[in-house]
Amino acid sequence: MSVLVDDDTRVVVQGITGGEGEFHAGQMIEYGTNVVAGAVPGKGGQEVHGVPVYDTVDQAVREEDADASVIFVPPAFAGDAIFEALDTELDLAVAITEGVPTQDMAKVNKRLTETDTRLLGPNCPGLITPGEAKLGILPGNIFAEGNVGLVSRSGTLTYQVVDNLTNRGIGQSTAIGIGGDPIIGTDFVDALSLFEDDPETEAIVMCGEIGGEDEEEAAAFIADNVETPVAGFIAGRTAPPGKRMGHAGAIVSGSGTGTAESKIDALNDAGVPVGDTPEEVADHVEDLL
Amino acid sequence: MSVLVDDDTRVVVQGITGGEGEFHAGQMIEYGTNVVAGAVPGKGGQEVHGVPVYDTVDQAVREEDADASVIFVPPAFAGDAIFEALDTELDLAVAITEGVPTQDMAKVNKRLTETDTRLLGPNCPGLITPGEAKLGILPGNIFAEGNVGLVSRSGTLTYQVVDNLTNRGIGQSTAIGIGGDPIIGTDFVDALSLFEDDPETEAIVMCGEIGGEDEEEAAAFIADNVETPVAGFIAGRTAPPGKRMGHAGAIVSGSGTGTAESKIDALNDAGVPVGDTPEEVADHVEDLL
Amino acid sequence: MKLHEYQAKQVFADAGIPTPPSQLAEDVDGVLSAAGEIGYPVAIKAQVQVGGRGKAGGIELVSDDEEAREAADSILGMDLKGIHVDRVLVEGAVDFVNELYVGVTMDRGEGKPVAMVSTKGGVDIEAVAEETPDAIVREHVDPAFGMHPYQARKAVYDAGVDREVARDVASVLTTLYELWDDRDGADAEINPLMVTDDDEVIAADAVMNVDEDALFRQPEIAEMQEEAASGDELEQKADEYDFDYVRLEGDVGIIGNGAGLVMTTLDLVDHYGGEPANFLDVGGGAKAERITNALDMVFSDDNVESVVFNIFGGITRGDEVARGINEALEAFDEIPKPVVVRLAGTNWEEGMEILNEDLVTVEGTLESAVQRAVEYAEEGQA
Amino acid sequence: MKLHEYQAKQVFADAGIPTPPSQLAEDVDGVLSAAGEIGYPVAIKAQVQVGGRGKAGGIELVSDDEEAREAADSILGMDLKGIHVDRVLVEGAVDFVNELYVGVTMDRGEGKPVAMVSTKGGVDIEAVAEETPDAIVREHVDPAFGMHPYQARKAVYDAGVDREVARDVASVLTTLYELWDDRDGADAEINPLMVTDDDEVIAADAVMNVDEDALFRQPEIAEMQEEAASGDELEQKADEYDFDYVRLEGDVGIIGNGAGLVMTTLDLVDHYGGEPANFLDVGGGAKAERITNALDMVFSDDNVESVVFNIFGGITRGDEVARGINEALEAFDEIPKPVVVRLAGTNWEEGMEILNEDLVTVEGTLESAVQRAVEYAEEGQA
Repeated sequence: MSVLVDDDTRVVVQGITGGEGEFHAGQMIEYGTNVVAGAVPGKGGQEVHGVPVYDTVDQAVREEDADASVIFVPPAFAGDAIFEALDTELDLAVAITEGVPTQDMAKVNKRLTETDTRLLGPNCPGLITPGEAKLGILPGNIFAEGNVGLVSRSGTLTYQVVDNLTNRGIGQSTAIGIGGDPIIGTDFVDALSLFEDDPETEAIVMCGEIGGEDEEEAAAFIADNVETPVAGFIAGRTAPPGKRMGHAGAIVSGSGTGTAESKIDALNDAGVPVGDTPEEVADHVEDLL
Repeated sequence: MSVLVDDDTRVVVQGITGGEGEFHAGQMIEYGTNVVAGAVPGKGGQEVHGVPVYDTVDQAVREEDADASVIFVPPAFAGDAIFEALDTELDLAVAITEGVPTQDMAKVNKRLTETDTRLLGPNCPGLITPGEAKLGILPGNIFAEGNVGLVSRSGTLTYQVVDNLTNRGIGQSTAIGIGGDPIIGTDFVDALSLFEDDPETEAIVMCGEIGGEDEEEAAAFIADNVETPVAGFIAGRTAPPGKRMGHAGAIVSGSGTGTAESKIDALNDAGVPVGDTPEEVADHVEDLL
Repeated sequence: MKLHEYQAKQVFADAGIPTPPSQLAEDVDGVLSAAGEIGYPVAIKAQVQVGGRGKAGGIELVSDDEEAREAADSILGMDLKGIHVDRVLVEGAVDFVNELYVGVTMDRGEGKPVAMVSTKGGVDIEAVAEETPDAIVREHVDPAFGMHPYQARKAVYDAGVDREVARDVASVLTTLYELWDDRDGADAEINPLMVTDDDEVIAADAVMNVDEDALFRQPEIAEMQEEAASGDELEQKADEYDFDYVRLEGDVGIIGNGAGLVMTTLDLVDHYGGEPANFLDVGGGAKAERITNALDMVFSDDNVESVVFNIFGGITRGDEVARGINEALEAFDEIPKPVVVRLAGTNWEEGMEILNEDLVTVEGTLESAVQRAVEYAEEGQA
Repeated sequence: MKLHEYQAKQVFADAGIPTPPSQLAEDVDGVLSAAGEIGYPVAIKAQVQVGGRGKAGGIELVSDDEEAREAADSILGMDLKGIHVDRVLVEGAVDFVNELYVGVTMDRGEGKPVAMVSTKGGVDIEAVAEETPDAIVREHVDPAFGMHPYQARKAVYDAGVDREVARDVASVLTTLYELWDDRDGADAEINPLMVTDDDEVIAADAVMNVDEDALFRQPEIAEMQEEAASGDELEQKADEYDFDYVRLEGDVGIIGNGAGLVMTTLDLVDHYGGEPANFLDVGGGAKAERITNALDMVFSDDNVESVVFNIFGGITRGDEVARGINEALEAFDEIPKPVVVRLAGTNWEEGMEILNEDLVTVEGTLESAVQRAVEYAEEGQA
């Protein structure tokens, strides 16, 4: 009743000795995540929250059988940390770091074509399978176990939509924040396909925003490949064309695609109802279940 | 009754306006090879031996349906020329150029893992299917049509062995010079596997030399995968350890593998008779047929 | 971060791309002395970052001192699409027979760099891309290898550039790619790349946008940033505070964390009949001081009649946010405009305990908070 | 092409790798003045390119002028494994607690670069590789991306380098890789990389081999080549003529085209009871002059009693070869040693027509040509 992570997932935290890394490693453990190691060059042999730290990810994987990594490494070193994770036998690497240079990510993107390790992020909140494991910075207490899969480009918007669902008693199978950067690992199509293949996910919520064409591509994928019902939300309906709204993803090119209208139309055409407000999204999900 | 090339092969010659390119394009055409285009930046629109020249390989492939390329480009630009060939829809690129920097070839080697185009060479004489097509600089008149596949690391040694075969009336299905550089495209194993799959090739001659472990790997491959009888020759039996003999391939590391002895033993263990002289190789081939 | 034309030209010229002789000038005398050194005819070009400078009167071609004085007088000090012109570039005019376009950018959809060449330079290249997409040749680059020389040639020959200048254009494109790669470019463009009648190529304009996330390793570019700062005062302030901020036309000030959530808040203001005054994302993990700065930003906009503060904590903690709001508002004798606060997520209970509810209106949901702020704004306008 | 230690150290130091202070000296006074500036103790190291310099007495550690004078006297001018020592490097001695090995080379089998680290530095690293291969950690590098920083760390930590110096060692390895990559290295090694008791790392030796095929784009290295030239006169001559040449112990001189064919000719000389005097490959497409030079090379070796010329033309043309042989031999009043010629392949008939058969013995097959040359050599020795 989940995708990608569950309570068997063995997690290594890259950057566990830094402020954020230490804090969120603690939060993850508290939530019940099976954090088995940290990895920080030069800090091997230490312990954080009772978890052994290794100098390299490879050592952590070898010694502790880790199969997933969460990356809290400052932007200047995050590209290298992602490569380090991708070049091990991990199944999943989750990059939380915000502000990774785009050219670093273009190189990472190239490596992704050569490895079996899946990347989520960067600049994403991570993912959570409620009641089992969270990898990232999502506030665990707003989630509830259930059968709705959620995928979103925006972190805090995810929380908002989840809050609306949970408040109505609608739990989540897994919630995945894919991040809003121009170049990311797992995208909407990947996440939708995972949920489609998960027998326990009975409905999907997809939260997009203006900029790029990922939502349009996702809509086309849904029309052809997804039988699980999907409800949508698109942020940025009122953003003026040409203005940059926060992260780089949110640029309206004005050339027909990338606008909120184009995305909403594409989703509607694929049979996906799109809510005007987070509350309306929750209404749609209730209808679909 | 051949591998890789025949009289249908449509050849583009990269560097056709240079001295060697022009000379050997003429020789290839004279032999009967279907040379359909040349490619030289800035020379598009010209003709050489009645063959149209294009500015890029891509244009030559698009306009003339070329499916193989032969590269006569000076060493400083050869790496780029090989990349240009590999990034089209060609089936085969043959790099004749001697003296390509090894680091350029390491990058090419990386690209080879990402493309379907096969590379032969560099620093190789090319290949020939007698009576049909030759791509490269091999002297066509010493070859004869027949059923012996030949693969060799050394150009002129190939000619020597072929001469011994042809003089006895033993013709060749295809002869492939893989080149002696440290990093090459098609290797012994690739060529052996092509001959093994060719129903018309009834025996194989494999000419190796000291240095590297390619012959040892080929011997292991023969033992497991090749039913066609193979005869062998290894040059460099008398080379003193540690001395560099001509091209970079010919370094005896002295560490057990790479020596003539190690290669001959490996071949013998795989059931491959190895001649002491080119004449003896021809004797073995006569026995095998 | 976008460089000014004169900065980008300098960067391009330093990398070996041919550019016309030019000098920056801040007054009429400077223009005349620059023109004297360069030699007439020269172009006088307003150094402001707005599109369509030429059509708006920001570029003039002059052939003697009198014309130069007149043009300098009219351009220096003019208001170009809202931006005050205080510097011009005086540049030798190029006699051209052809205008090309070359550019490098990141193709977000493919996740890789793309080099572009067109023989339809000198005009609005976005319009060309829209109307005759085939007129722009695109060559994707594998970022691990960088651009191979053959790729530059392929793009240039496929675009139909004359064989006489093809090698030089390919060389400019290669240099442009390397520059883009070395300097963490977002976009690097030359439009037009002029071709003269003796087959020289020369960059008559220069565009260079640098990835802001990479400025930490581009100290020279970062230094140019101050000079390149935007003309809008509020946006300058946002740069100082390091906020993602966009000023809009409405009267409901909006502060939130996370671009998606802030955009959603804007959308809801619109949905409930209000008009957003701005987009302001405090980012993740904001501490009290950052919250104080955000309120300062929004209050600096005279159009604002009410403020909605919408924080859903993940990495951001409700107690820090509450502390920041208290500090900002307690500094005033009178709260300038009503502030509606909605806190959720990490440490929201602690935040609610800390928050001085005498100074703000608290709402429990996003929808109710936005509705309340819209009402306040309507009251303010009334 | 292998740099001298002092050249490689300069290249490494310029790239930021810590090296001890050092000066090159050509005589005893130079050694004393260098030692005076650097401060005792110093090492005096013969600058010749042979393995096992130390064991052969080519390196001495001295702690005052008297010892320095004595060592300089003995090393300068000595014959080290056949090479005359005419320069020494005077280098500050390093007080170390550990000796590491770091290196970068091309792994031919994998077709990619490999970075190596071992804590068993300071000794014969080939022996370590043979006996305890696990003591050397190998990290393969994708040449398109270059070495990622994490790879250097991984190699260093996996090798068991102390955590106190791991970061510095990783940094040296990263620099070494970049150097190897930028300079078209074949091998780049530091053995030993010394660790001092205050946790400094310092390169006490430096090996840099550069790909000869890439010298066209490494002008600085190519300039060092002259200085680095081999001590053997004949091999220097081969460098000048740009031949692949190896001098051997026997008396049958061998000239051919293509390494494989030349090696086969050597093997046949051995097979028929002779001893090869050399390996000489004229390469592909040799013209007449090159053939003349090749004969000059082989005749310069006093051991040679006969010469076998074996050319199988592909890119090389028989007529050019014949012309070159005629020119070379017609210049002599008397042919120094008998020359056996075997021509085959491209234009061999034309070659046979041109060849002056009064000056050489012609044979139709490789086997008969070699047998004849072996006979001549035996007669010469008799």
